[in-house]
Amino acid sequence: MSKIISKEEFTDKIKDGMTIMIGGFLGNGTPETLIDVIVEKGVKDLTIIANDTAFVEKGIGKLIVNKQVKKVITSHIGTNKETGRQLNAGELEVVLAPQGTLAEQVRAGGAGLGGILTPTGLGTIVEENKQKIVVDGKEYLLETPLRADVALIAGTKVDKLGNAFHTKSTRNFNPLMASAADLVVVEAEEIVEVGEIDPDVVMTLGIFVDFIVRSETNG
Amino acid sequence: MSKIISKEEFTDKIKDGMTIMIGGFLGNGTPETLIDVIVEKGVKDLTIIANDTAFVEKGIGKLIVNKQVKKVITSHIGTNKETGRQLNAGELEVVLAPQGTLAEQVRAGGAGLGGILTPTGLGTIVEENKQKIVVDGKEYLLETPLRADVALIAGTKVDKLGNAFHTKSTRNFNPLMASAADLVVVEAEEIVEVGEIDPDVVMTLGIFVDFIVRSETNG
Amino acid sequence: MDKIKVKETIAKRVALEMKDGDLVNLGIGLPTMVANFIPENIHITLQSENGFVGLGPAPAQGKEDKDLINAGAQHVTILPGGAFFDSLTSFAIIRGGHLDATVLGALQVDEKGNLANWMIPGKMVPGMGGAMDLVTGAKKVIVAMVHTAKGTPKILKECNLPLTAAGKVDLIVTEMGVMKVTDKGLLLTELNSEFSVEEIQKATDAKLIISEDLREMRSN
Amino acid sequence: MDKIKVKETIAKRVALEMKDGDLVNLGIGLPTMVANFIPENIHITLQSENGFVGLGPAPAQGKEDKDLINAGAQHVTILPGGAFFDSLTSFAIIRGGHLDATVLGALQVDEKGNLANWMIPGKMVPGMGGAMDLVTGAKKVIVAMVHTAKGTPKILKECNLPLTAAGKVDLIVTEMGVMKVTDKGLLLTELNSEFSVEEIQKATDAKLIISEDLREMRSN
Repeated sequence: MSKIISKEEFTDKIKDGMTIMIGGFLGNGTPETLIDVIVEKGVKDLTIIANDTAFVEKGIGKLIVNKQVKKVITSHIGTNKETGRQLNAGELEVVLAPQGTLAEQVRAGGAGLGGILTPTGLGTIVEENKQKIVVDGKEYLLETPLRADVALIAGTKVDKLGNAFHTKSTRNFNPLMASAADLVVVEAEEIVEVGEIDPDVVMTLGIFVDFIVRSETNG
Repeated sequence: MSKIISKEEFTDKIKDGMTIMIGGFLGNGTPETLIDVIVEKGVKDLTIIANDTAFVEKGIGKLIVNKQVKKVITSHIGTNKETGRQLNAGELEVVLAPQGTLAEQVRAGGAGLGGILTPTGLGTIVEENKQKIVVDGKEYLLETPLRADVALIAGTKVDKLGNAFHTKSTRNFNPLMASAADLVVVEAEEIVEVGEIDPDVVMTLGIFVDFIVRSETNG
Repeated sequence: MDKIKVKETIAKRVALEMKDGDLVNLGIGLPTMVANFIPENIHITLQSENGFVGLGPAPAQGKEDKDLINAGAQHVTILPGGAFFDSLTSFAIIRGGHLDATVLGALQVDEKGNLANWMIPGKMVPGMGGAMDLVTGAKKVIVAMVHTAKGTPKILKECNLPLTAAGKVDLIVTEMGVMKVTDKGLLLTELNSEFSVEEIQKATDAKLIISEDLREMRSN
Repeated sequence: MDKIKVKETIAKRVALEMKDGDLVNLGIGLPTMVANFIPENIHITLQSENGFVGLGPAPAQGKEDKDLINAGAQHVTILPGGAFFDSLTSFAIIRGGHLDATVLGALQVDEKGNLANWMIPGKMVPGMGGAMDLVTGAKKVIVAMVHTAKGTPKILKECNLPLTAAGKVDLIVTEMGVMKVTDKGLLLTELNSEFSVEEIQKATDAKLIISEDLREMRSN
């Protein structure tokens, strides 16, 4: 049973109202082909969990511009003016989280933790409606796990079991998100045979990956 | 300023009463040379944080047999009968933690977290004296961070800045412990020039490592 | 049954619980034997909690790799498609619900699905190692063990040794039969034809509920 | 001073805060310029919060690597001895106290060391990105910015914009001078000779404490 599917087969898996994690940092290490498929299909009311909303014409930004997103959980929207416009117009809900907290929340979701205690955000509006817990005389915020229906990630080199290698700065949130969703799809720049990736350098585990789609973008 | 030091220079850094994290899993990926140096020096009253106490004649076991340890925080002592004997005789304090919890505690110590919430240990004696926290209707134990004065880790290939590659099953606790101690010493099976380890496959970051000692053991 | 036969009977039956594509952790000892009896058309991936997936068989003598052991410190191999990781990731997999099944031994197990397998106070304290995380996190928890400790029941109404986890066991497989943990108690679903219902009940402290569909214990 | 001179003055002075061996994160914009003025005998390592240490200069035109950007989405390089990692590890470094210093800009900063640099309610909400973790976790937090926003003070008695972190700023460097956050308030330790104490106080909402050892603002 191969995990490799076509763009068309992938299209069928994305539905209105889903919560989707998308890997990448300002469009670097982002599954552009998968995003293009979702834009083409035009599903609505998505909740997106991602580091940022990239740019108007790149990465997650395209989903925002196409008005397919009702809510985004992210650390930064400043590079995509359309996200800010929709937020100010009341068309889009934006939940902002510190980047390190967001990474911990996704990991907690994948690692079976009930949450983590972080000092980040104390004394700021980030602490609103959150439990404060004192450990060893120091105060921390309890940040709770995030999970998604689907995680879409990008791999530089992916074997047929879904083991992925992410080169250079493309790793970012990809391995974390792969652990925290019910369905995980990796967009592969290059698909290789099982055994061609050294087991020491696998970054996203194939055991987390359900499907592989060949990337049609380059850069 | 080179990070490479001799065994003798390393000896000077270890003092009575220190808390020391030691990498390895049943002696696999353990800094045997560094342990031998400590055995030879005979410092006392150490607190050891490690996955297990290995075997009577291997790894951390040697420190136990030599009665240099007053307390050990670990997940498993069953492979070293001397640890059990000292525990039963009241000569050694043993704090047992689930292995996954121990890994999280070390990471929390290195990552600036106040703790993590885990379901592991609920309904067992592990929950004694610990805070229970409910998230989303589910109960979790709050497990707090661990840090050490010194972390001793083992690297298969280490560059002169301390960037380390740990092959196969030798990785285990090594990268985590390197992040959670005031002083970090890596025992290197092979020392290579800066740039010889691909930046994509560095597992323990050189920025965490203070000193490098050449390994004199092999296996 | 001799000791080897007893263990094989248990391992063979546990092997039938595995589904194609499963990710599984097998405990040290008897549970490890399960790998030898997986049906040919079923492919499972084994996780080793010291830091990898794709656990393979022991290497040929002389071919041992000093850098590759399993969680029992035995030299092993890794299969193509496997991957190594640190202890943090290993237990993220385990605790995070990514294991389809875990198979472990027990000192005691009870009708509420409680498991005790890590210490006998004042006597033997090996520690829990990865067991508490495994039992807490795996989707299916299978206890694989000899039915009694030299005649003394290990399947109890209530464990009196310190627990490994509370209410997490799904299935108990012994050489005498297969018992499912249900809300109402232990349901005996399969019985080894070498034993009678009376014999297995006598060797069990908990009251067994006998399934209406009680069948002979399967081995393939 | 023209704009370029202003920025250079600030970046040069911040560069003097760096010690040999430091691990440092430089924010987007003006703080990034600090890297250009590090004294020759000082070697620092730069962290890029999107996932690496050993951040190097921009590549030559045509040599850009599509897989290597900094946190501002600019093409950059990695120096020998650098290492890549995921976002989790990146923020473990940042939050875990492994950064010797972080340099950021501010919308507002106050005499208690509070910093506001991530939103103007109803107007501009870029988000905090990594800034909250950086300011919370770094051993030394340096605000590097133009002293006023077109004449309006940015160094206040108390920030009124949403905070990035409370009480974490250690040092403020502007083109006018250097101010240290102390328990008693902002201590002016260095003054750019192009300005008088009166001028810098006038451009500052918080009351400045003038150091007894007030010296000329250093640039090398």
